[in-house]
Amino acid sequence: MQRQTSLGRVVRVGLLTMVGLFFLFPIFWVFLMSFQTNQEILRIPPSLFFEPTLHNYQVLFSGRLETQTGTLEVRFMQNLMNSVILATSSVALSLVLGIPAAYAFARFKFRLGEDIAFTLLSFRFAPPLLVLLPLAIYFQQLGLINTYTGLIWVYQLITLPLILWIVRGYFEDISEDIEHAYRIDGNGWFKTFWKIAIPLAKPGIAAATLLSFIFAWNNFVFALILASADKQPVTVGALAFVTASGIQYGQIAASIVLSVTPTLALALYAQRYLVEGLSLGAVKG
Amino acid sequence: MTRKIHDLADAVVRRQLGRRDFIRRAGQMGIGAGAALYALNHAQSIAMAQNFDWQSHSGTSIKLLLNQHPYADAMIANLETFKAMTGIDVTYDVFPEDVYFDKVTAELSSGSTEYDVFMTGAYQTWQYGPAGWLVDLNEFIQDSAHTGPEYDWEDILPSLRASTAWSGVPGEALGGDGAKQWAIPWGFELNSIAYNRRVFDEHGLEPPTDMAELMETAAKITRDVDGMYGIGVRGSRSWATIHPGFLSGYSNFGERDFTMENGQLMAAMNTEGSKAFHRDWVQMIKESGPRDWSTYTWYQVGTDLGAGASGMIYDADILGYFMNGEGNAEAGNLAYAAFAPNPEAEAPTPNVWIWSLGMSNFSQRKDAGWLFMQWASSTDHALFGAREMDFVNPVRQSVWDDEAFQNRIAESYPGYLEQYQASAPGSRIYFTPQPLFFNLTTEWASSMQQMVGDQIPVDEGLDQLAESVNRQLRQAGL
Amino acid sequence: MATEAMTGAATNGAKRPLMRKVLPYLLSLPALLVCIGILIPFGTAAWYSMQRYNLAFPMTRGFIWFDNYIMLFQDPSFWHTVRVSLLYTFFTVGVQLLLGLGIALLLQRRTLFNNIMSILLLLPLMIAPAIASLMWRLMTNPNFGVLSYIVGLFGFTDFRWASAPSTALFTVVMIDTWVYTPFMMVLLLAGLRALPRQPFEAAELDGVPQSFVFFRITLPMLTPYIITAALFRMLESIQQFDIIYAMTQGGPGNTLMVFQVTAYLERYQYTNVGRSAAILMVLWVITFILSNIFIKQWLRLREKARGVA
Amino acid sequence: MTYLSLTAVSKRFKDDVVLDKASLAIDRGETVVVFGPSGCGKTVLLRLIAGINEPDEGRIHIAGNEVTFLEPEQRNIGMAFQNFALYPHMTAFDNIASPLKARGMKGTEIARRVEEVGELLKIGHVLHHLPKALSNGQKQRTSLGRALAANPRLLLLDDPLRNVDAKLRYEMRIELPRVLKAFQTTVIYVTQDYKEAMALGDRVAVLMGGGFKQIDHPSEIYKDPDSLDVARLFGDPTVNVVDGRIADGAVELLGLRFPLPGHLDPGPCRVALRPESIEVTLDETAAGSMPVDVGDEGRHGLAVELDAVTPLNVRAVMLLKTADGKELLATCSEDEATRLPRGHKNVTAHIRAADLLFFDQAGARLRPRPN
Repeated sequence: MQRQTSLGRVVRVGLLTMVGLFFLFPIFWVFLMSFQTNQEILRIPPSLFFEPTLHNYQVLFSGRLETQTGTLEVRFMQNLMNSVILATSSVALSLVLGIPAAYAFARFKFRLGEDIAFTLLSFRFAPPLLVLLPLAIYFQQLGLINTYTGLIWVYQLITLPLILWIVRGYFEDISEDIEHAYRIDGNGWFKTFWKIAIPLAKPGIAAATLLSFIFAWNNFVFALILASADKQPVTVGALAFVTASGIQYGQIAASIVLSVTPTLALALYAQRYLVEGLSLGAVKG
Repeated sequence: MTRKIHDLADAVVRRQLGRRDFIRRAGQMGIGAGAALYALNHAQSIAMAQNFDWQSHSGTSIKLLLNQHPYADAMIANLETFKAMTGIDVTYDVFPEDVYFDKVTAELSSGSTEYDVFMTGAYQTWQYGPAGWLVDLNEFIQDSAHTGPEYDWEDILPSLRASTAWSGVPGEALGGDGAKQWAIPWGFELNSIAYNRRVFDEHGLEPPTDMAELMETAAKITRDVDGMYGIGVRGSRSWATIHPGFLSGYSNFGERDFTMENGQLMAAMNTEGSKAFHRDWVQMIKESGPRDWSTYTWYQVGTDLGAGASGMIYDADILGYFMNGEGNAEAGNLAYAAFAPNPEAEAPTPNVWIWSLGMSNFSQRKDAGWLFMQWASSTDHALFGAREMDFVNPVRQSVWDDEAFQNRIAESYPGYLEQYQASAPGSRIYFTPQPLFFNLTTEWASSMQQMVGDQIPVDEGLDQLAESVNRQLRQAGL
Repeated sequence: MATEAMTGAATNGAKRPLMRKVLPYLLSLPALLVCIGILIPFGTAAWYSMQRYNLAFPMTRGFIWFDNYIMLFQDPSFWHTVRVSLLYTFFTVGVQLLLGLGIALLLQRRTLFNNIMSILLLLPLMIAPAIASLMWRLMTNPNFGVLSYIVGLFGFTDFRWASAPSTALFTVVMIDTWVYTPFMMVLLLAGLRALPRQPFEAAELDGVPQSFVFFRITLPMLTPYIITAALFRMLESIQQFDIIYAMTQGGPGNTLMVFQVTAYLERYQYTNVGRSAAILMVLWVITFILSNIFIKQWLRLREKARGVA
Repeated sequence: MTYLSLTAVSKRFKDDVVLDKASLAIDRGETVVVFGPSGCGKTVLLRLIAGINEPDEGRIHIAGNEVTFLEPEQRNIGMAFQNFALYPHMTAFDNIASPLKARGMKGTEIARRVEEVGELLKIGHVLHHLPKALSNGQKQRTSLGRALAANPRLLLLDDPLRNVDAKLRYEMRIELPRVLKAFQTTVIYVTQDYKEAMALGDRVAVLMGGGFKQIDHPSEIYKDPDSLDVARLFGDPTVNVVDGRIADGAVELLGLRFPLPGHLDPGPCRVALRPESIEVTLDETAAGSMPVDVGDEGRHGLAVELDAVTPLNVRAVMLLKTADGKELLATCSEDEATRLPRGHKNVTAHIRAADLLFFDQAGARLRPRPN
């Protein structure tokens, strides 16, 4: 679109380099740290040169951290598994609940429709702590405390509004006539939804899935308050490297690297949908 | 051979033989560690069961909520012994310290029946007790149906027993009349100086003996030693900033947090003596404390000492103990000194932090839970932890007197024992017990941050603090 | 599934099938029901906010109408909290909007490099702020911190980041920006790429200056995206907890005592449930009002866009 | 033999009344073109028939069964959309096969049928392409193929030629009747192009102001419109309308008097004359403003000024101005046009009296009653 002059090119490359440095240097540094011992990390001044070690990763995978104060049991892999379970199930449930609702809001004008949509979005307004106060007590009574089910339910606060909002926008961008044509061909409503609306909304669904997955993955406080140690995600688990004999920065770095991997894989997989999928129904081209 | 191993195990039970030696000798006899431990457990069970029915809740299952801490590690390492002895199954959840107390509060305040026994600090019981979340353990300790004759409650250091008992009346002394035993002391830390002897030797420094020397030495280190600052103390916006070195030194000058006036608690942070101490403290941090002091919790304080970024710390003694181990750049270079900042004081007055065991009032297996607490705070387990794990500082006099323990400490941590012995007599909780503890000490820390950050002069800041504290006390009806 | 029921119900063409009226409700109800469950605790919390309710003082619990609120409104530290929260929100959303827009413009063309870059730039978002903050604390440590070292090379040898009152807000806003700008960027990039091409081609043919194109064509057409992105960021920013709590716990002093940090301390450390609930209710009201404004704007713009199309 | 009937169908969107008690009856096998200005509700009408929308009032029957509220998939109809509405994620083949699959046809039979339709519509070579790889014309044919493939009992075509270029439109205008005949189906065809309406419709239904103004054969509608509005819709250039007055068995307009073929009530009226009913001759003698009467063969001469001549395909359009400033359009063949003088010239316009159409002041047709 823009014509590229050579000066413009230089400016562009310069700006992109600065952006890349700001956003990626800390990650690069953490990546390096994950191959260093704590002693190398805690050098004055910090240095780029070190003897790489896989020790930090070994600790995470083996689940045993030898410190001078004894052997610590590291439940990182279990935490990672919990994160996967919680984020995946929450997003899956949000998709099952959110896509039909998003479709309803996008396609049908019905009484209270906008109000329901707004209510659902407004769950995003509720400060999580506000809900957590009494929720713990209700969960206790309902037997949902310390269960994946309970957590997945609460995670809907994070994932559902986002999915609803993005997917609704995307549905609105799809020509209704395409669905009408399919029904006139002789297909029922549900088949049309399944074979036409959903496949066409795939980019939107993919983008919403990725973003809500990230936000679910990063949640910290819900599991901490509502679940026992065996259900904690990596966000809580990584704090276990703050030990009596010091913070194990190397292992924290390694756990960051490991915990980013699934999300990054998902992002790369959904790469081509990510940007196209967020058109939000705001502009009709 | 079976005969032999049992004799050997009995020797352990009679405390004639250390556990480690037992395993070694069992190994020489060709017996695997697993089988040997089993024999040992068996022997211990028989020994303890002779005087007390440890099996009374066999088949029950209890759950513990633990902070990630060497004490918990030591207990977990020995847990099979308890299981074998009682037939009680024990599961546990370990949470990192950063979030541990929030988790405990969340569990208790929702009335959760999940956990029966949990680790707690003494300060926390000032909230948990009045809230009705804790069981008064006197009813168990004093009842021979629940507590075996070997338990020896009196063996636990008196100041610690007192510090974990409170009547619930704000301002009333800990351990006084009508006090409820909200928790059992388990392990504790007192505050003294740990320093980098290598650096001190290189620069001809001596450990300070009063506040002026402390400030001077710290300033000298900051000035003379490249890449090192003088004194590590905590500074985060939290009660934890107040209770270690700061309150220990503060109390050494006879200053108090509150006074009782006409039956009402009144803030005492704005006396002239308090203002003078605060001025020194703030100046010391500005001159020779960590530059990002206001984010410092115990682990930054410790990390800096271990990594050679700070010359000394005035904090929990076991922090210096842990930092002297391998994995730290300055391992083996650390030394310890008891510290009384007031030149006129006779002895140090370290405020203490007590890791304790509490029982949830919502527990549905309280009797079994008590069996566990009894075992976990028993002399047997304490000896095991002190000799072979990092279960220091022990709360029992008999353990401090144990030669194996003394030798071990003297060997690997020279000076530590002396530091302890000099500090111990004056050590207790110097806070006035009241349920707004966290609220008001956090505000205290926040106020100090403002002083260090030059947002407010020390005197004015303390006057404001006292005013705000008094207002909150009145609002809460205290 | 539902199809069978529907076709069955509608074989008589003379009757208006009930299913058609009911379907949208059927579709949106499950989502609503799942969320309603959350509404109940919300109501309870509102109820708590009208009680004197400190867990450590079980005897004094009682209903006090709006006294908690009145006490808050009379407390200067509460107004400080409001101010800091709004400032934080303003700075984070503002900076991230500008930065996100700038990056989106840089990456606007659909090249492989730009696509890969946009994914890589998402990386900060993938690290949980709670853990990322641990790393930021290390990196801004004056002794071992690589960032302290780097700014030291530029002459800022005594830069104290989050630990000094004067730079604390800057530091947490910077970290928030590092974490969440990618979110802004990806939404705006999506918007930019979805814009119709004709106006731009026409403008280029006419030789209209680029600044004019940007302010008169790009920006107005991008507004719905900007509103959506700003809305989601605003919601999170005003409720910020993880980064600030992990970096400074609200300090130094009271510098960063935003809503959720204050409420968290009140609830989990001071056990003052009533006051904590009242603080959060005020936060909720502010969030609700702000979101309403955003959403009204968004709906209006959308209607306009649809009307034209 | 009515196949599709709409009885007093009304539809409004909020306050906007789109259809107001519209009725229509279509015979089996007939092609009816629904024609009207844009926004008149043509598309809504189709959507009601297809079952995409439901009417607020009125009934719709197909083959004697009421379908007013039946779901679209139960109506066995085919529809081609103005914007084609192809399934973007399916190939042209799958698009066309879609209605066949929905009807449970077997795979081999589907393939045969789709090939057949593809051949007929000349898109056999692109059947394996996705819609985005098709040209506009191919998309249009695919969309038509999809609508026709299952031999629906009723075929709805929503302005299918609107979005294709002019050349294609002409091609299709010729080809469509052949295709439709091949399927022998009942067709409703919506368009806003009167030529398409004239070319394709067995009958044309004129939809205006929420209802059908006239339903008739194309030539009848052109020659014998029921209202001035209908008359105005058909013809390019559009019809001339002048004020007239009826008195004594004759009508006066433009200063001329034409005897009426039958009886009409006296009074003011409006008169429509088609451009092709005006013939222009070079007649220097008639210079001046006096009307000339050129005998009694029903043509009246009028002295006018020729303001402009614009060629339009094989014809030319002339702009004439009468003495009192009234503008008239007339057409003639291109050959004749070349003989006309350039620039402002005085000529004679001859009006064919038999072609005059009379309307009352409100625009309703006045038909002279036999005396």
